Amino acid sequence: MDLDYSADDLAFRDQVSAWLREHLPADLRGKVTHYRRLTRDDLLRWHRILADKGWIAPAWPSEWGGTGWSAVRRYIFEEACGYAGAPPLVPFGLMMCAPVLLKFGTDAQKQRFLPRIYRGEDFWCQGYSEPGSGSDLASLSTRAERRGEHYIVNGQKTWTTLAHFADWIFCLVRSDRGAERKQDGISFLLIDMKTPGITVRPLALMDGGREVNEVFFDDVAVPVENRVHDEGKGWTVAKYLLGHERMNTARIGTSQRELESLKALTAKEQKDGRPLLDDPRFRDRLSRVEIELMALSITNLRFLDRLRAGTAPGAEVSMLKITGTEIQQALTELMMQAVGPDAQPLARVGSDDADAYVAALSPRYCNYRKTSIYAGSNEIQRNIIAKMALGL
Amino acid sequence: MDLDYSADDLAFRDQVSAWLREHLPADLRGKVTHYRRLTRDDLLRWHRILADKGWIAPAWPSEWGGTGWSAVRRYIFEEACGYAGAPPLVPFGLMMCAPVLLKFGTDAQKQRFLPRIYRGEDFWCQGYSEPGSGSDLASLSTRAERRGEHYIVNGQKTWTTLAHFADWIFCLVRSDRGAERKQDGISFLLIDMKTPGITVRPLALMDGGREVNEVFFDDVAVPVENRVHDEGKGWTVAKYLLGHERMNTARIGTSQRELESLKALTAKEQKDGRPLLDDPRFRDRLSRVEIELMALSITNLRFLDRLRAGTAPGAEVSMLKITGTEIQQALTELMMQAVGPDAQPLARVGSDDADAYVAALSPRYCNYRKTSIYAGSNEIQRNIIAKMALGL
Amino acid sequence: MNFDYSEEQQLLAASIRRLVEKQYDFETRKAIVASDTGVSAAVWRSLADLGMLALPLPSDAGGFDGGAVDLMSAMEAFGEALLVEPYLATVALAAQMIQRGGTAEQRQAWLPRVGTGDARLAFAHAERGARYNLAHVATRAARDGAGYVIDGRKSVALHAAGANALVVTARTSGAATDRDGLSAFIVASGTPGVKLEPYRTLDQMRAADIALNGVRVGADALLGATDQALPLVEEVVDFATALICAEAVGAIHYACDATLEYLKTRKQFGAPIGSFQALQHRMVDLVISGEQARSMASLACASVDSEKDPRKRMRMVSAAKVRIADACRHVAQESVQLHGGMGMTEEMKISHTFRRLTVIAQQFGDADYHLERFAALS
Amino acid sequence: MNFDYSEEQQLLAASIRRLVEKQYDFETRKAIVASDTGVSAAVWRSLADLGMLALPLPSDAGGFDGGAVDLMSAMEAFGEALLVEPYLATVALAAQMIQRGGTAEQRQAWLPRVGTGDARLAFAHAERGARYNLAHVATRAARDGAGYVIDGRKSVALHAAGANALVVTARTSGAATDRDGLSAFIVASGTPGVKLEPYRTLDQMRAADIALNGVRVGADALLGATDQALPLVEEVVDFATALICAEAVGAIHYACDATLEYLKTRKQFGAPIGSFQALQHRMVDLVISGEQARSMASLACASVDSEKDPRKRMRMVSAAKVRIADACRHVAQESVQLHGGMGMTEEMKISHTFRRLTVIAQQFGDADYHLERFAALS
Repeated sequence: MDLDYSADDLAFRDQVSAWLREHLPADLRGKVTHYRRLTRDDLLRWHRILADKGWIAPAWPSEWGGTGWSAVRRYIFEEACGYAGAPPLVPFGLMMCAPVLLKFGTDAQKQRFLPRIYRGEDFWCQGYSEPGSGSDLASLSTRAERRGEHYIVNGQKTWTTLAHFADWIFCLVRSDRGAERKQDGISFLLIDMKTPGITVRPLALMDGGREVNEVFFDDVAVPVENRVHDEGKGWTVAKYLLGHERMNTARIGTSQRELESLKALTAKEQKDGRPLLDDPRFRDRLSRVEIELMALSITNLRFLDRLRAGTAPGAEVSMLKITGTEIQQALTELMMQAVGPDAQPLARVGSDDADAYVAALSPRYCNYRKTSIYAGSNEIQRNIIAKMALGL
Repeated sequence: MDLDYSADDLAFRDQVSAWLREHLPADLRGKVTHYRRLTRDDLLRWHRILADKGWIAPAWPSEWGGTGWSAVRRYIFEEACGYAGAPPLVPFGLMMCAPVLLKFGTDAQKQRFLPRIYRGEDFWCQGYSEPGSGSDLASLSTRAERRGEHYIVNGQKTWTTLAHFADWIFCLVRSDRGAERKQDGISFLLIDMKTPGITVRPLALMDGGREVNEVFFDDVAVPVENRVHDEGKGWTVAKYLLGHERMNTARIGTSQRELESLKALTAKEQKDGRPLLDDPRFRDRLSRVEIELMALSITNLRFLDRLRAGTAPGAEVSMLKITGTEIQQALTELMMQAVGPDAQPLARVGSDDADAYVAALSPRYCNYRKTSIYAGSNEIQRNIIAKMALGL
Repeated sequence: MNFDYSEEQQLLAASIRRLVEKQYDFETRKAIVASDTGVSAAVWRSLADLGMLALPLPSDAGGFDGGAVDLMSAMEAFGEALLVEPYLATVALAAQMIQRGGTAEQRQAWLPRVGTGDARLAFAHAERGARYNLAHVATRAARDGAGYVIDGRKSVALHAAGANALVVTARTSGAATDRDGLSAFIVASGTPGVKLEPYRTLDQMRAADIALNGVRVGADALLGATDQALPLVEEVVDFATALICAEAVGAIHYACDATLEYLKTRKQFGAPIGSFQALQHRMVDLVISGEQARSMASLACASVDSEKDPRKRMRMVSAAKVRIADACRHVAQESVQLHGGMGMTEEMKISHTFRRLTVIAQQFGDADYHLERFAALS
Repeated sequence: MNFDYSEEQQLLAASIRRLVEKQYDFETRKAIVASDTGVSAAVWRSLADLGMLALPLPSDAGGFDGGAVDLMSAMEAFGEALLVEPYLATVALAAQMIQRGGTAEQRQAWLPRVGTGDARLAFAHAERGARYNLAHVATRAARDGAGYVIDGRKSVALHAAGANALVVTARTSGAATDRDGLSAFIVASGTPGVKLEPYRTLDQMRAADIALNGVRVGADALLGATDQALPLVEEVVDFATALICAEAVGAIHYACDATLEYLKTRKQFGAPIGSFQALQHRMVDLVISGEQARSMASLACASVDSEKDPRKRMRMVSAAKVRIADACRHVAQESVQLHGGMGMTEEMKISHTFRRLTVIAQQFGDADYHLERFAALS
């Protein structure tokens, strides 16, 4: 048993970290570590820096620009980026649309979309959730009627992350309402956001930020060649994507960075003349989160190690998602509690960097409630484990 | 709004407490407060002291010996007894069989059983649970076949508390296996434990104590006149008994006494030269339990106060049971943790009273896991609240 | 023993409910929050007309000598409606300081106008770095002839911007965290040297940091005895704490109702999600939290009204605030979780209730602070 | 990175599993627990034959230089089977004290016989009133010519009754809780003045309080340097702590399997209770606790084997013990609850697993103790 990476992988991690220290722009890092909003340009700027380095799509086949890294190295790379405070990579193109095209797409579709995704020329978003279909995705009702060489799409998607930035959206639509099983009769379409009939309406969240949207489709004409896989096979595509989960859903690196920020914050914050960090009440809550994170980082490596045996990750990913998000939420809550009454003001007049950081903590706590809801709520994840892993 | 009892009720409480100080035998109190086992004689001794005082069956109609106390005074009396460290009253005769007889029994049955229950001449137990029927009581399978003037009972009851002390057992039995709804075809029988064919087998619990049993019925002949209510109406009787819940399921008085014991224990127990009670880590856990108990005592009074409006307690009783048992379990766990390594020895050689008390703490922690299981598990209680109170 | 509200209390609660239904529906509230002042003059007027502003004031100031218990059901209604008006700042904090600490002249000068809604007040006590320690005041008031000159900075003074006067605490002696040496002053808004830096708060109210630079006040500005203001501050903050406990009960009540309703109507996998047992049991735990919180809010309000021993009063209020803080966190987090993504959106009231509950959990001391105070007083 | 057990480790684990299947089924174990000694000579012999006793011993004493990681899977098997044999007392505690602190003569005198199963040892260190503070030793060893005379009382010395010798700690200088001044001695059983007061423990093992009255030992009894035994004790107790963490993982694994099986087979309301979502989600949380505990047990075992810096080692072991203690409480309580009444009965193995998990949660320090040590070392 060896809990640490191999010497080669450790060297690789050092190499990645060193490169990040040199090439991660300070302003982007500052926005990430101080919880300021990232613009479309911020996201694309970082995307292109990685693309130029050749590290933007490690998991892709090498002929399309993949790095050929092992699962362990992909994990090391992603965690190193998170720990360094790099902007998140928007997954919809790189990690969702691309794998689908690689598996089910025609050569023409691959040629047309993959290079642009790689270079960050198209900004993608995901059209899955609907007002009536959240956890129960297969009950979606956005319709696509075939008219000659087009599908005419009508309906609404919601909770559509970054749709207001997007050039393209991939959608699950109901192309056959007659189908017996609701999973059938669903097709997977790629839709140009500039197509007439598409309206994007922001869905403001309680932290005041804008990241999710409602997307309305009103007689939107989509060329048939933009359908991926056969008509009615959309659910097969969606399921493939689910099985395609990555092993970094726990976001260990990011939480380790946040934990260090929390310690720095509470070493500065005074309670009755002593650092809050030394207050046993607060410290024990912090320690339990720190210990849970230590455990999860090892659990994550253990699950990763299982991939050597060639077993595709299943319930493991759900477990990482549940525990990882619980840790992320605990950290944001501790940060808010750490600053006490200063958690109340949303923005102080002429506030400096430190004040702006403090003022961002409670909105971030609010915003991070999403982590146990999105990407398959933690309730759904528990259902998955109960069925897949425990046979209940 | 007035959170406290009326002046009259306060005077009543003082009167009860004063009487308890005078008449509760020190040896019985010592056994209760030091978690030593109560014998059959111990239980009956206390029963008869209360019977002589006329306080053994407050809720009964006055012609049978009831005190005519209000619900509030009955509550005050029960909590005062718990706080004083009086032995628990075995409920099977006084609070279960008796109300059933009073509601459904014939005059002959009342005349025959009630006075003996009152005077503690018959020790009763309850024959409900079966190996296959715990939470799902209505699925019970112990059969009673009518043969002339008798029912012939065959089957098994389990988890039968104090059956090894009992003279009589009241049982739910299946008298008609043809019935469509499983709730039908159940009858309520009173069975003399001395009847041939009854075998009582102890079911040892993990704390080493003996309190529950398996009771086997092998062609046990039960006179038809020992059936309460009509044949097949047993479920009606059982439901009546459920609706007949008392308002002291939270056992506030007992927990208040336990909390004081815990404080005394941790004021003596030293950690690094200071009382464990002053250790913020331990103290905060203790404080949260203390606060939860403060809240529950008020919640209990609020629910009691609702009875003035004549509404029968329903979901309220379930809530009191859930929270009350959670507090009881938290207290036993804190006591075990308080004595640290001394929680391990089960009995020390030539150990004095204090040692015996300490040695009783971890078995008691084990034993008290039952509180969230018995009398309708806390899961069942949550189901009841979800359905009755929330309409889910 | 009687947990019913008195007839007067029920009548008041009923009229408050009618008021919030008519004048404080969710859309109206949004507009008020978005407005420049962040408060509604019309609503303030209505609260005055209903006697809500005068209720806790003494009869010699046109009030009704009401206590926290008399205000409970109204505070619950405020919590359900998420009222953002300066009730806490004016009536529960500053006016109480004047009422309990002031001279007859000071009371006559301010309290009647508070009751009629013609004057608003704010409480400028907290300072950065103090966390929840009420004794931690670095602002100084130096003798200046017959009067005083005040210098320092105050933090998160609720609704200071709209106030006609501020009740300001400052040190007349001692070091920043001494229990002795604290004094209170009434400082009319616009007094030279008072500079407000207003902002919005997480729960969509308004507050301000206040710079006090050479603020000169007369001897008549002194509220109560010099150097002895801390017990008064503790008494008033306990009173306000009891009121937000009651407000929390109302907000929790709304959150539970809204979540239960959502569980019954939201369908997934062909069934209402409320039919899933895991969610049912979690819903039950929310209701239990709500009942326990309600009990402790009653205890807090009864204690600030009737408990004469300050140590016992503080112990009870701390016990209540611990349980309320735990319930606020539990109910806020679970009700949003059970609402799913929609629960996080600005357009759902539950996300606003989440924010108010989140603030109440820490306001006037979080669970850790009150656990420590509770243990110290036990 | 590799979380597989090595081939040797797997072979050992497999043979241990065969052993417990053949010689340690639940009924056999009951008989062993009920016996006078509470342990099984036959099982001890088998453990010796399998090399389990010699594994962690040095090769120059006939051992295999094994570490905690090499013992992990075997400890898991012990945990699943609820082994009550004196493995911890003899191999993990006393023998380690001699191995790490003893002279060549002392090692040769005892370790080979421990490895062959011919000698058993026990560790007499803890004292009443010390709680989990390893430095808290009031027992004194006074110079007596070339040797020492020991006076004091030891508490909860695991399996002391069956031991051929005790490793006893005593103060040669300093006050009861000083870090310096502690020394260790090898005291052969039956040495005049040694009086054992044996008893059963909650987890059905045997332990004893030990009265030491004028116990005379020679200079050769001294283990390591005088006054400097504490770091050695800390190192050995960390080693034993890592092993019970692994044992806990095995016990948790059994509890989860048994509970899952019960959920699938127990029917109520016409369906397996495992079909109820509330129970499903709680079962999932048990499994997650188990995975997290397994990770921390690996960390603890790897740390005691490889971490040279005592502070870092202690920090890692404390982190592991906190998580293990939490998992022990969570899994023990929930698995019994989900078994219902039957889970509390002596005849169900789960009730025995509950007791062992309950003891492990506090053994060598409960969560509070290790949280404090973890923070102090961070």
